Amino acid sequence: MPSASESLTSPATSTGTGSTAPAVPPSPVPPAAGGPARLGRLLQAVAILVLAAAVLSFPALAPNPYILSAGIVVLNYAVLSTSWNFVGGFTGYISLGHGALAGLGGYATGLFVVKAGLPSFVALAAAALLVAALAVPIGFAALRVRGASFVIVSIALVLILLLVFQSWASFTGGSRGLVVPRPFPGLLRPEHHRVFFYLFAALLAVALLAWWLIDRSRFGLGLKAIREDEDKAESLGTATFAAKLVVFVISAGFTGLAGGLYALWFGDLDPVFQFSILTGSYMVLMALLGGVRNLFGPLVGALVVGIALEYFKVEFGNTPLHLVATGVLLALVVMFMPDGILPAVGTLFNRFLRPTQSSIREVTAAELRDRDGGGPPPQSTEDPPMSERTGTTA
Amino acid sequence: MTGIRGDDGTTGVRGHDDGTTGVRSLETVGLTKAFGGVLALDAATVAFQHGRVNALIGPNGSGKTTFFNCVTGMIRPDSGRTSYRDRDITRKAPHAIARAGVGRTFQLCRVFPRMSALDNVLAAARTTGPWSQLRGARRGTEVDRARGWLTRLGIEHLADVEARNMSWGQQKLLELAGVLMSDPDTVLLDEPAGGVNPALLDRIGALVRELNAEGRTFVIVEHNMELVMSISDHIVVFDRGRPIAEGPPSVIRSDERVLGAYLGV
Amino acid sequence: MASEIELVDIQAGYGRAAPVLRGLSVSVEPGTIVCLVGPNGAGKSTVLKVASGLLKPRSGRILVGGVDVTGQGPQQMLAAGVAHVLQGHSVFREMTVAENVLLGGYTIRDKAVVAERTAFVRDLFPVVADRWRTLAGLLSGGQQKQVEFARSLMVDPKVVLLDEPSMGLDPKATSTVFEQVVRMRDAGTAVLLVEQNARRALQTADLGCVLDLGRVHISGPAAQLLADPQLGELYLGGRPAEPTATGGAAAPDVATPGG
Amino acid sequence: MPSGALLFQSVILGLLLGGLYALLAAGLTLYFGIMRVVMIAHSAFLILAAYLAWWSHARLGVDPLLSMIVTVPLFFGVGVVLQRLLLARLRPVTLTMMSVLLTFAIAVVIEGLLGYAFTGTQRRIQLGYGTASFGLFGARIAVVKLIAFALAGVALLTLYLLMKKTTFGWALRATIQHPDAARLVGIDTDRVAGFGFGLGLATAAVGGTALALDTTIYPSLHWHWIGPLMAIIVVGGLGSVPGAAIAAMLLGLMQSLLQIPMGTTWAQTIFYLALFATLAFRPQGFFGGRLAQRF
Amino acid sequence: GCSGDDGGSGSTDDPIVVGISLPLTGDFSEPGKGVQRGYEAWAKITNDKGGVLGRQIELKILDDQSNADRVVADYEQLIGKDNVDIVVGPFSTRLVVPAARVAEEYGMLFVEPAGAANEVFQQGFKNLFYAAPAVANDHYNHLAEYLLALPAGQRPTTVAYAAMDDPFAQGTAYGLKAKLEAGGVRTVVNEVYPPNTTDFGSIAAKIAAAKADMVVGGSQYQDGVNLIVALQQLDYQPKLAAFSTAPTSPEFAAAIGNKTEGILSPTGYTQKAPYPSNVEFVEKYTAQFGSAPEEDEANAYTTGQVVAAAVTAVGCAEQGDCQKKLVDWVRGNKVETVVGPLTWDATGKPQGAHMIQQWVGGQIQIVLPAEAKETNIVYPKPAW
Ligand SMILES: Nc1ncnc2c1ncn2[C@@H]1O[C@H](COP(=O)(O)OP(=O)(O)OP(=O)(O)O)[C@@H](O)[C@H]1O
Ligand SMILES: Nc1ncnc2c1ncn2[C@@H]1O[C@H](COP(=O)(O)OP(=O)(O)OP(=O)(O)O)[C@@H](O)[C@H]1O
Ligand SMILES: [Mg+2]
Ligand SMILES: [Mg+2]
Repeated sequence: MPSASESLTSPATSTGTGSTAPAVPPSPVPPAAGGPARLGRLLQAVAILVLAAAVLSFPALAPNPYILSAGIVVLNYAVLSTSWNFVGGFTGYISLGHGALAGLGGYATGLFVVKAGLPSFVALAAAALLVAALAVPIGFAALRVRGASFVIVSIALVLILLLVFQSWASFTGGSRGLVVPRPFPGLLRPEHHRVFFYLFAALLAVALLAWWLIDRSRFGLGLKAIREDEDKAESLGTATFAAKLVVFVISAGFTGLAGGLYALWFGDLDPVFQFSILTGSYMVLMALLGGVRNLFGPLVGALVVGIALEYFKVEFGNTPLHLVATGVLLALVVMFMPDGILPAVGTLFNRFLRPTQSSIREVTAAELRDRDGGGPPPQSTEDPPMSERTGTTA
Repeated sequence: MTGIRGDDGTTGVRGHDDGTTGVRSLETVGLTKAFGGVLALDAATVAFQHGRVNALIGPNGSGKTTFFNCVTGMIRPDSGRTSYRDRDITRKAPHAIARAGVGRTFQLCRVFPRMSALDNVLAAARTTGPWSQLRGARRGTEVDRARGWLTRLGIEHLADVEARNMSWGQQKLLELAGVLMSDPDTVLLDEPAGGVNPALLDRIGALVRELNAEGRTFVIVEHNMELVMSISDHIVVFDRGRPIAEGPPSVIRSDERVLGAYLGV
Repeated sequence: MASEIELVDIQAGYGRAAPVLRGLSVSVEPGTIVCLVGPNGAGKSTVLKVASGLLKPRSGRILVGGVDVTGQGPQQMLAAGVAHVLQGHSVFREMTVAENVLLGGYTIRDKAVVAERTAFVRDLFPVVADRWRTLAGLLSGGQQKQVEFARSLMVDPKVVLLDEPSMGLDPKATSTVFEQVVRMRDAGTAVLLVEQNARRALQTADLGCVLDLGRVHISGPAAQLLADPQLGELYLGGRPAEPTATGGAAAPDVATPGG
Repeated sequence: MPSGALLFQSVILGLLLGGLYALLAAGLTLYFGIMRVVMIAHSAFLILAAYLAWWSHARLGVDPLLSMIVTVPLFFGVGVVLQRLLLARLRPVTLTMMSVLLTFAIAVVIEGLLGYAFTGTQRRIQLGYGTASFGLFGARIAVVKLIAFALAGVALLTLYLLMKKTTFGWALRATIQHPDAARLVGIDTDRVAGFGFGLGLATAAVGGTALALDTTIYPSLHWHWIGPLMAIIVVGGLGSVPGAAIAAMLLGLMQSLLQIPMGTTWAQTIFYLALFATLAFRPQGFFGGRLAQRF
Repeated sequence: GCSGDDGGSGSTDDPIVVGISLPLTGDFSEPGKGVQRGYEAWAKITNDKGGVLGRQIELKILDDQSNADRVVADYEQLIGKDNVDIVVGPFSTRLVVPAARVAEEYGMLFVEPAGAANEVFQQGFKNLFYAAPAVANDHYNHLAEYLLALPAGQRPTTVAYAAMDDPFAQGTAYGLKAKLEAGGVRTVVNEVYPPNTTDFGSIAAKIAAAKADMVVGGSQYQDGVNLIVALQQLDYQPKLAAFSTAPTSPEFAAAIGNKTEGILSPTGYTQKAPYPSNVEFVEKYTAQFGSAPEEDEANAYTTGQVVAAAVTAVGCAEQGDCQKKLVDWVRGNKVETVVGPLTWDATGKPQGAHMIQQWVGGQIQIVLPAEAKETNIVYPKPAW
């Protein structure tokens, strides 16, 4: 234990300025294990490059339009779960209702095109803005509650929107569905797929960039603090409600964009499929599977889930066992990889590169004192009174 | 209850008379809070002076924590007003009060369990305006400051350990480091000594005095009388939700009412 | 005399991390108070968790009344006569004070004993009686600790493990708690006490153990430890018990307590 | 303006429906309010029980009410196993969140297995007394609906007494609130938590049977129930069995009455409106129970 | 050519691969499986007779899990990856439209056995043909004619409609509603319920309270049963009760406790129809599956018949230019099927009408139109 005198090297006093100057304590212990950290960053950079190359060359490599369209579906999943992860990953609010936001984005895009006659991509932008705007009141209501109650509210959001879009048939088409006109009517279907593949890839890149920016920012740290202990974060000066609302709106905006782009690509909207709890759950599953604390977690999850769903379908053919397989996959993730694939890999990686560190001090109190103070500790007899000491340094 | 003014000179030994003494720091008028049938705060009128180390003591359940909660906006008082440096903060949100310069710790020690100690401290760093929110969280100077606080509290070896894996006392210290990182002018500490090793407690005491010398005001709720008596300039004693005595340690120690209600001797 | 509880060469830790306790041995005889002191994170709470079966040791043996009970869970430990009061707050927050206290006597079948004990603790801690029907989580921190201690008094175990029972208590309640500890000792119970209020605890205790780095650093009669200036400075802090003793710390002179 | 007879008939139907809702929600309050597990799979288990009742009637010719002799203990056992094998292994700090996903997975698995075993065809028990009814002041009451209502009453009362009057209820709450402390006072927390969960599923067995008496079932039907049931327990106050019962009766009644002017689809929105109103104005629910907001 | 003509088309040994996506699991799985059996019967019966153009028919069936996203992916796969020669339609209106779009954009002929709702034909599809006698809105045409021809005193004056929120189910009920309203018959109740409704107590209460002369259910199978049971529980006795789909099912009588007398239903198919291909179909189907075919099976079989006729006439079956020829042929010709001769208008709508069946004497029998009837219509119907 360092002796009392050690604490005298007061940071603020050494700056010598007035009372409100922020304290800058003495220089820290250098961070441990700089090598592996740098190595990790290098690996990350390489991974990003490889990933980008893979995505960009995919349309050229895809043997047929079907594979390309499957790629679009996976990219759409990736955008959706990355969008979800703005809320789920940072603040820890698990929303099963993001499917509804995507559906809203899709319907808004479609209705803007059909009813207002806007050009497709203007409609898409308008729809994303609309979804973001609607996310303000929705978030205002939903974010008042936490934890499981929030989950319930988010489920309720899906169900209520389903009811509205089904019942308000005169406007939304109801159960007859809504047909969104093609943005590029002249394109053949394979070409159409290629264009949309790149559009989805671009959207994914933007979403990832936004997530990364938030992740490394003070704002992001504040959000993570909310995830850990909301009241505590508030007492430390984070405007928690505003922060939650902002990130919810961002998340909703991206989700709406993804939903709208999907609508433009897919063309047919039906409330039953647009407002389904399953969509939202898949977003959660993918993000969770990959790792909600990682930038690429949702993307990895989308890849795995996209491929797994396809595989289950082939494997179990026309029995509902594919549902069972999906459920089992989800359960396995929850039970054995609650932090996701990427962190699990990271742990493995760390175990090779770093020895297990212990949280317990490795030196006794006496050694610590000797190391810090060198000589015998100043005892009260030779210690000047506190006031004098502070007086001399200030 | 305006007793503070006037007994200024009695603690003059500390002599950091930088012109801020005499300015009122936290002040409440008729603060009342009832929980069902329990009157946790009963028209409490209290004033703490700027630049001092104040202590708030009183028996279990006398309303000290509730007082903190009301002052920091975590609980809405039923009636009464709170002000900080002559600005009314009665209905302000907790984060607004925190940004106005009032930091606090919790009695039941709250840290961010799945963040490393370093991130715990970094998360407390102050931001100035919306744009600074977009700055990187792990900038060098901030990290240096955060590590500095960990060092000062003797838990620098835990910088990369997740808070949930720490012992009770370590978490208490971590919480303190976080609040200090947020650089408040006034620090409300709810039982900082609870569960902290005595040797370290001496250091915390010294740290409080030191920070006080830098101009920070403290309000400390504590049952460890040795600590209270040794570091505070001014003591307010609560009983049943209202102050029953206040003054410098020497006065409080011999106050009849305090002896009867609290010290139990 | 045979030890009521004995931990022999315990290695223990959490998860896959490095061990917290590294070959630690403690034993408590009936009718004695052994006090564990040490810096934060030294492993004191871990010792108690191992002793009550909440944490299984990686190696080493635990004996209660001479019987090997290594690897048993808290329920069997309680049946063997070991009671444990946790550090921090462990009231059942959404149950009333009454339910909390009565749950303390969960294992007692005899209704009369429960009633008698309830009356005793209600008498001992006024807040328990006053707030009998309040949800425990709504009490103040110190009140909760009192409820917790009262809950532990419902049973009459052979070994009591107390983890900082005085934390957050006002001086009056602290005295009550220490009185009860002494009463238990006098009734023949073996008490293993962890306290950061170290000087007061050592004054009460018979034996003291200083823990550091998961090992017993020094142990001996409590009075002897109290008098050791080196220990005082490293672990016990503050001033020695007698204001006249040397080796105190940097307390500002104005605040020297008046005895 | 609807006729008096229609109003009265709707009130009767609403009350009967509300009783069924109360029963179906009862298990949820147990897990949700007391055990802090968000049990998405509850309604899937209801449907499973309904299928078992249907199956034993259609294939074995057993009256669905008799099938409860098997299904109730069976579900209790399944609940114990699920809790011990799966839920108990989740980290306590993230229990609430992870349980959402885990039970979601269980729901999907049940749905898939039901579809596999019984195909997606809609099923309905064909009882001799299925269309029987009797008159009451001009309204008609179907016998099957009345039986379901009675089942609900009995099950709810039993559950309430079990939670309030026995030490089991105490031990369960203690176990969830502070497992370590509960173990230290001598509670066998593993067993108690398992029993708690089993009890919830046992109510699902009763509820499913009651459900099967008078409605169609199909494997994906459970999605349809999640929303209204969740709304009921929030409105009733998390963890409060009487609260859930009252909320269920009220919402059932309101739904039934609102159907007259608004039609079936819009009338369902009452559940969600009530949910949002509760969270906005009285997060602790209207009939006692814990703070939904902080949960 | 967007997708390869490299499938070795033309060679007589190669089978003609017919790609289909069907809801074999999920909400529509029951009718989906019926459609599957119909297609399988068609493939078997055709192959037993030597196939089409001397080539065997090979079915490639994927499961779309009753999901619109999947149905599109399935056809995408069938056309783009598996290179099938022909695609035919899935089940349910909700899935037909997205599926037809894929086929349309790859230029494939798309004959479909379900998707009877009017909306399907308003999408501007050029390659789509519905292989059944009539679209949903025309199902009750014969009944409407009959009722409106009754003397004013006997005609029902008030009608209650309850329809599932589904384009097909609503289409049937609203087709009748439009015609009766035009004929001056008043609508007293008009309820729409979501597909997942299981409790019909309130809807039945409304209908019963309105004391309508006639009740019309725009229903699929189970909701129809539920509604009838709920009406019976309330002891409501209309003069006429008509439900789409449900009453023709073999389990119907048992499901409502045999209180079936007098219930009406439209049908596009009857096993007793005298068309030559139908006689063969019923016989061989029964031999293959052990029970006689229902409407879903027949529609799928009809689809196969239309495709086979087109392929035989045009003389090719592969992706590419051939498809255009197939489409043109179907549009311009009449095809003899198990549901009678079919022709289509420009939108692919068939130009026929449904028959009306009624439960008379414990059996479901054709009562309308007069030229096809097996027995006389019973009106007003006896109490149930
Ligand atoms: N949320 C609440 N609901 C009901 N009663 C409460 C609540 N919070 C506090 N109380 C009651 O208010 C009174 C004051 O509590 P408070 O926590 O302020 O005491 P304290 O002075 O901090 O005590 P301690 O020294 O034990 O921490 C207590 O009697 C307590 O039971
Ligand atoms: N749940 C846990 N998981 C991982 N490590 C832990 C856990 N609890 C404690 N530790 C670590 O074990 C060591 C000993 O902890 P323990 O709680 O026994 O200390 P203590 O002596 O009781 O300290 P204090 O006086 O602060 O309560 C500490 O270094 C702590 O970081
Ligand atoms: Mg307090
Ligand atoms: Mg401890």
